[in-house]
Amino acid sequence: MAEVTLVEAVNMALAKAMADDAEVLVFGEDVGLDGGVFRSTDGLLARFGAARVMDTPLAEGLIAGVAVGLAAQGFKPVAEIQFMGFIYPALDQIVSHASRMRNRTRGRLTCPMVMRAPFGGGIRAPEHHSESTEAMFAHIPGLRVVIPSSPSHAYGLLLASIRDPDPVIFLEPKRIYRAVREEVADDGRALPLDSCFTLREGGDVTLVTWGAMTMETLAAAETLADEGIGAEVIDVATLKPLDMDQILTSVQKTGRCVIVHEAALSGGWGAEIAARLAEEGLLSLLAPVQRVTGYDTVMPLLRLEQWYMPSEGRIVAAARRALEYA
Amino acid sequence: MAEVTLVEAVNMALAKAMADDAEVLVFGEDVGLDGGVFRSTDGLLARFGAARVMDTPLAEGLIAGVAVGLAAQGFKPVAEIQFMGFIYPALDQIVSHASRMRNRTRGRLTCPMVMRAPFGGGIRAPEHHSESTEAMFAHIPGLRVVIPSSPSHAYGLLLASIRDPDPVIFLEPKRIYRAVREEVADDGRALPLDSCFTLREGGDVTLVTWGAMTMETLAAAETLADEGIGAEVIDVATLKPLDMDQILTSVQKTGRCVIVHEAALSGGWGAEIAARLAEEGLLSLLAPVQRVTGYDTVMPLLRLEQWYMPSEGRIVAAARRALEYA
Amino acid sequence: MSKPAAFDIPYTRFLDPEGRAIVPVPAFAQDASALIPDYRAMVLTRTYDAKAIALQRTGRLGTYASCLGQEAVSVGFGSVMQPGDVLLPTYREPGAQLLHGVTLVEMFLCWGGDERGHDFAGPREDFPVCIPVATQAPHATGVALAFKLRGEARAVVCCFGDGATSKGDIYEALNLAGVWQLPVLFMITNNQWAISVPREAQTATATLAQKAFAAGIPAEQVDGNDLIAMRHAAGQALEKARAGGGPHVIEALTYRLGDHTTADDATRYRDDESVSRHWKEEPIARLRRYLADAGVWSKGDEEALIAACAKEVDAAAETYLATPPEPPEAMFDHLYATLPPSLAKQRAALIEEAAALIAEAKGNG
Amino acid sequence: MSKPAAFDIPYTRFLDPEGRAIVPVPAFAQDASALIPDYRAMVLTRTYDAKAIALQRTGRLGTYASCLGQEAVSVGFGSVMQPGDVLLPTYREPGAQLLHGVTLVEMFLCWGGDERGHDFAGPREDFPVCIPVATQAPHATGVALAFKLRGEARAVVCCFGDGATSKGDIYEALNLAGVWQLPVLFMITNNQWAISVPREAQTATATLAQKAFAAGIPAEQVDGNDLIAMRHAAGQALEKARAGGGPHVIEALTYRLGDHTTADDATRYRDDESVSRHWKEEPIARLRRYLADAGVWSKGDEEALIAACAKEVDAAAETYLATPPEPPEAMFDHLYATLPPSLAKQRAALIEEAAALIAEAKGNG
Ligand SMILES: Cc1ncc(C[n+]2csc(CCOP(=O)(O)OP(=O)(O)O)c2C)c(N)n1
Ligand SMILES: Cc1ncc(C[n+]2csc(CCOP(=O)(O)OP(=O)(O)O)c2C)c(N)n1
Ligand SMILES: [Mg+2]
Ligand SMILES: [Mg+2]
Repeated sequence: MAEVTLVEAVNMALAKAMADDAEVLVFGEDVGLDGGVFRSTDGLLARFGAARVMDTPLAEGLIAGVAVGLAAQGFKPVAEIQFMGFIYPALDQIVSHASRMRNRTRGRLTCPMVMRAPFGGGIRAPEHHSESTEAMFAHIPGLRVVIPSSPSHAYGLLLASIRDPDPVIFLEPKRIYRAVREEVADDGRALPLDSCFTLREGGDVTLVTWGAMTMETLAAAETLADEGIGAEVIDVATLKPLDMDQILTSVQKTGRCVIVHEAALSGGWGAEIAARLAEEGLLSLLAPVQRVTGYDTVMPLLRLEQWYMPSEGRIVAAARRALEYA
Repeated sequence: MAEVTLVEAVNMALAKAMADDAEVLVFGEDVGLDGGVFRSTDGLLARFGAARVMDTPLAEGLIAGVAVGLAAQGFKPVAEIQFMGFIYPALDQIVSHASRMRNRTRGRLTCPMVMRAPFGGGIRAPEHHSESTEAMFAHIPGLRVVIPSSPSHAYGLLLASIRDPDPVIFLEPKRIYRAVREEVADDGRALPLDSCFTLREGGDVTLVTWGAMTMETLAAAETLADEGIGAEVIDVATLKPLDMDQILTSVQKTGRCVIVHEAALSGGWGAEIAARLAEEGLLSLLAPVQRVTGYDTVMPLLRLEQWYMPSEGRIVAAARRALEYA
Repeated sequence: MSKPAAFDIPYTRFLDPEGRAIVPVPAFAQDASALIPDYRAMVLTRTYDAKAIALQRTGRLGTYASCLGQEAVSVGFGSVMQPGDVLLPTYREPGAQLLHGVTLVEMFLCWGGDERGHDFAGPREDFPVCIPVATQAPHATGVALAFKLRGEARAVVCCFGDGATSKGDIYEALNLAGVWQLPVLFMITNNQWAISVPREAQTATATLAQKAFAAGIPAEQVDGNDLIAMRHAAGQALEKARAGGGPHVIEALTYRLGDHTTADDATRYRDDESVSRHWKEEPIARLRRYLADAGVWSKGDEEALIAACAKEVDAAAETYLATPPEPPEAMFDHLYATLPPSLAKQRAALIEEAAALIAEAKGNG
Repeated sequence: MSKPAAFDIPYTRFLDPEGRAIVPVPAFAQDASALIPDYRAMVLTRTYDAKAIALQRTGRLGTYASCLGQEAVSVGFGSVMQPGDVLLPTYREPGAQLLHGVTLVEMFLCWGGDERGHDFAGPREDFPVCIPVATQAPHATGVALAFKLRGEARAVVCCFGDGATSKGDIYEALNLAGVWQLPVLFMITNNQWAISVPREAQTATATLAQKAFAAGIPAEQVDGNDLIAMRHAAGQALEKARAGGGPHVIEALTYRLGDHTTADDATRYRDDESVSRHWKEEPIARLRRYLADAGVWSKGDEEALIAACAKEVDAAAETYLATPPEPPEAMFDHLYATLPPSLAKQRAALIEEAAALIAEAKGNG
């Protein structure tokens, strides 16, 4: 079994899906010879040929629209958007067509496509290379929004996304593309979509997060453990459709919840989770819900970006605040 | 003083702003001779001429980008998107440029533009003509998102939006464009942005809403009053930046909150309001927050659309549920 | 100074507005009676169109976009499409949709606001009418890419209007079709108007066909009110595409004789005089005259056809009107292949609310 | 068959790769010494470029995109821009930015991740480098529209690359500029690569200049490694635009000699041999040879220039490196003209957190 990084696990899953199913196509900007600017498609062109691994012209709206057309024809397009900051030209196709084709035609034309994009900040990149606007997509009926937080999750969730008969926005936390290595068996086993993952158990406070922020959140849980506080860490993984049951069960146990994400606070996906707690978990809540997020401002350029991103310290402080309520 | 409809009030505000300030320009599809497909720009071409009222080619991304360019040059563009369902091609310009230009250049280039779009369903229109994805915009730092609910609000809020030195997404509830007439003085008086409006006072339950849903919500408040229940109705009006203070103050008084919007539940702007209640208003909440919204599915075509839209009955039922908690 | 590139745009017309052949007609048209099925399709289209407007005016259909005056474009390329080809229509192509197997009832259902109208029983791969202007063009390239990857001798017809040519989606799709040599016919119906915006205000170009030069695709202009020219040009383009010859652009010159939709009032922005002028060029009278002159069409044929079309359209309208709406919860039943558990709760709530409301309504009644 | 439209694309080059004039040079270049300021600007640009790469390699700058080999394009049109013109650059146009008044320090600050680098002290109306490819093109038409509405004799230069031409934004902006006759020069720098995607894979067209035909705009190709040709073509286009003659498209043919950015490794997708071949065409040696042959440039001049450029660039780098970052709360201070009350709370929280973290760091240290 190979020890792989998250981005290598993405590559493994792509190769596995392509080997298993001739209808799986990979395309986007620089996915061919270059192997993707992060190397997530490295080697696929050599292995599967130019008819299945295609460098497109530079046009994200087109990439999305071509995927819709191919999907309607029964292919399983896996389109790459080079950075999430460049996904907006594709939004019209995603909102107006990918997410609606099955419903619009009462199941006649479907859209089994995956749109992959690296997202999030913290890599000292230029402007527009640090976006995390997952909430915009998670608001759209008909989509799935999936975010892995580790190599094994990347492998299993991407396979599940490709096999899913409906459109999936698959956001890859690029800050941790190479942060850790993990043993991942290339066994074609998918992980469930529509389900959270409990990364760590604890009885005092529930920390809910996804993507790269699982790192800071797990670190915060560790720090809290040193203080004798048991933090349960839930990785939401599939933001849409949202599996609230696991979160509610945990909050029933702990009575306290801290939600962590990198995206701007207002209208981030943490809002939906907190709202559901206010609706369905209110009677369990012993303390106000806390959100530790990016601020409601533009992600700064690299000199200030560390101040924007939620830190372990902010998470720990929020958990402590939640525990102050008796 | 004229009795005007909401769409006439929009027209009045546009004319007033153009008369007061030569830098105000109006453009979009069919805004000239046709006066806009809803007549909101009726007469402006005749009065202000073709250099200030411009029919553009059919390209929403272009319309937004031209507005950014004009605004950087000190003009005050008021761009119309014919229906909110066609705003997505403009999203890249809104997210990547309009909302960031001031911050990016540390105040050197600014973006005092308004993008108007009719939104919402219930007018028996074809697909894509019934969108309410205001939450996508309200998540974006640097924007303002403003939604009037009456002729006088349309007049005052649109004037404020045009005069505001930053970009505003101004969404017009087209279902009530002609629903009521109201006396509106053409006195150039703007209403405050960043502020909610309390449409009706009451001590038992707070109903929070915006846009066309104020109609059903006020009707629900009336019905509740017949049962002896005092419902306070808050029209959020400016979704971003969000004035939570007024909502929190009301919920402190009532202990119960029902949020009503037409957009899909998950990740709708109601989520942000409910989340803030879970954070800042938890100790006042006597009952779970209730959201009465569109379902998490695509707005159906006209034969089923009435089942999608929140009805007065659903709002009343939610308020009653909130009141069941002692 | 050298010249690395040069281009031109040809224009084709066989019949003048009086229905006289001004140049020798192509082989398929030499026996004029071979054009009768197309003539019938044009008349059926116009009959359907009039019925749709009537239904809308009486509150029995939603907003409707008429194709009055444009029938030769749609029937022209529609009649040379093969069953294996795929159509991506706009809202003004019922002529082609009918020829490609969409039923009148399905079309009424669509405009009547019932999604089942998009579940075509016939052409299972055809796309439904695309509402966001120009967004179907990238889909067309995706479908064409599918054909190419599978090595199938099939072609795609992607329809759009003069207004749509201003939108970047069209250019991006043309460009891809050009560089990947995809089997698509990009069919521009230049009806001179995009709602109230005239053709000249959309673009400075002398033709819309030349948009193709930005993508390295051959292009031509055709008299879109001349059924023979339309069929000729579209037929050649589709044959070429199916044979691996790559994409093609046709600009059909026609005129929108009606309002933009039933929600529009065109008198606000154009004068009746220019509309009357264009009535003299309209395609159905032109072809009828040609057929009559050729001795293959009589007054009696015409009367019989009108009666038959009216009967067929009325029957379809009745079927549409007699089709009850789906139950409310249908809005959940095709969103995903399998309903996620969280949505199951919403679906149940909707059923409950609907039942309550229906009971209440019954109680009141 | 009539032909409603026909077009061609001219190509201009004065100097061959050896720096010999192959056709008579235009008036402005007849006294070769008049080209010396442009030559200096090209060398300064290359010196800055090399320094930026060095700073990035040593962790003192963020990701950087080199303009190596493209200096004649940027300096060519930059030297004919007037102060009142407005530049919308890509990340590969420091040559033009410098000539239009952006400082080296500002450029280092930008790539160093400091927004203050975009607050140009000189050209207050110029746009910052645009990162989302092609999205600056609609802005350019907006700025040009502002000039036209105000009746100002000013022009806009909108830069983009070969890859960008595939994006619909470019076409939409070209189309508007064409139909509204806006004073914009669309400056395509065709450096043959969009990251790893070669020019031929972007589009089937013989030239990129002909994209203009889709918008009814005149267009030409220019040898982008020939400073004289660049200046000539851009100068004429800008004069025409300022005089109300409308937009123009120039495709400058050049070559990206370096990696796409410091994050890229071009050996993965192109061979060294083709790069070496293009080194023989590069613009600085070409112009130097021309100046030397004309007797207006000596070895001593060259040595002095290199030393002067190094000094200027090093000093700017020092200033950049000595500029402390803004305080964290700066991220709130230019978001809106006035900070909304709800954000004031977030700003205060950030200041508090930063103070705590800094105190903690000091405590540990
Ligand atoms: C993206 C988008 N913007 C605006 C509209 C509203 N709209 C519907 S049809 C139309 C004009 C289309 O003109 P054209 O392409 O010439 O087609 P025609 O209606 O003449 O057949 C407009 C602006 C839309 N449907 N989609
Ligand atoms: C909309 C968008 N998509 C993708 C990218 C990532 N990207 C940056 S530069 C580039 C290639 C641009 O090629 P070209 O236009 O030829 O300019 P060049 O880099 O050669 O100067 C790409 C794909 C981007 N910045 N913006
Ligand atoms: Mg038209
Ligand atoms: Mg390039």
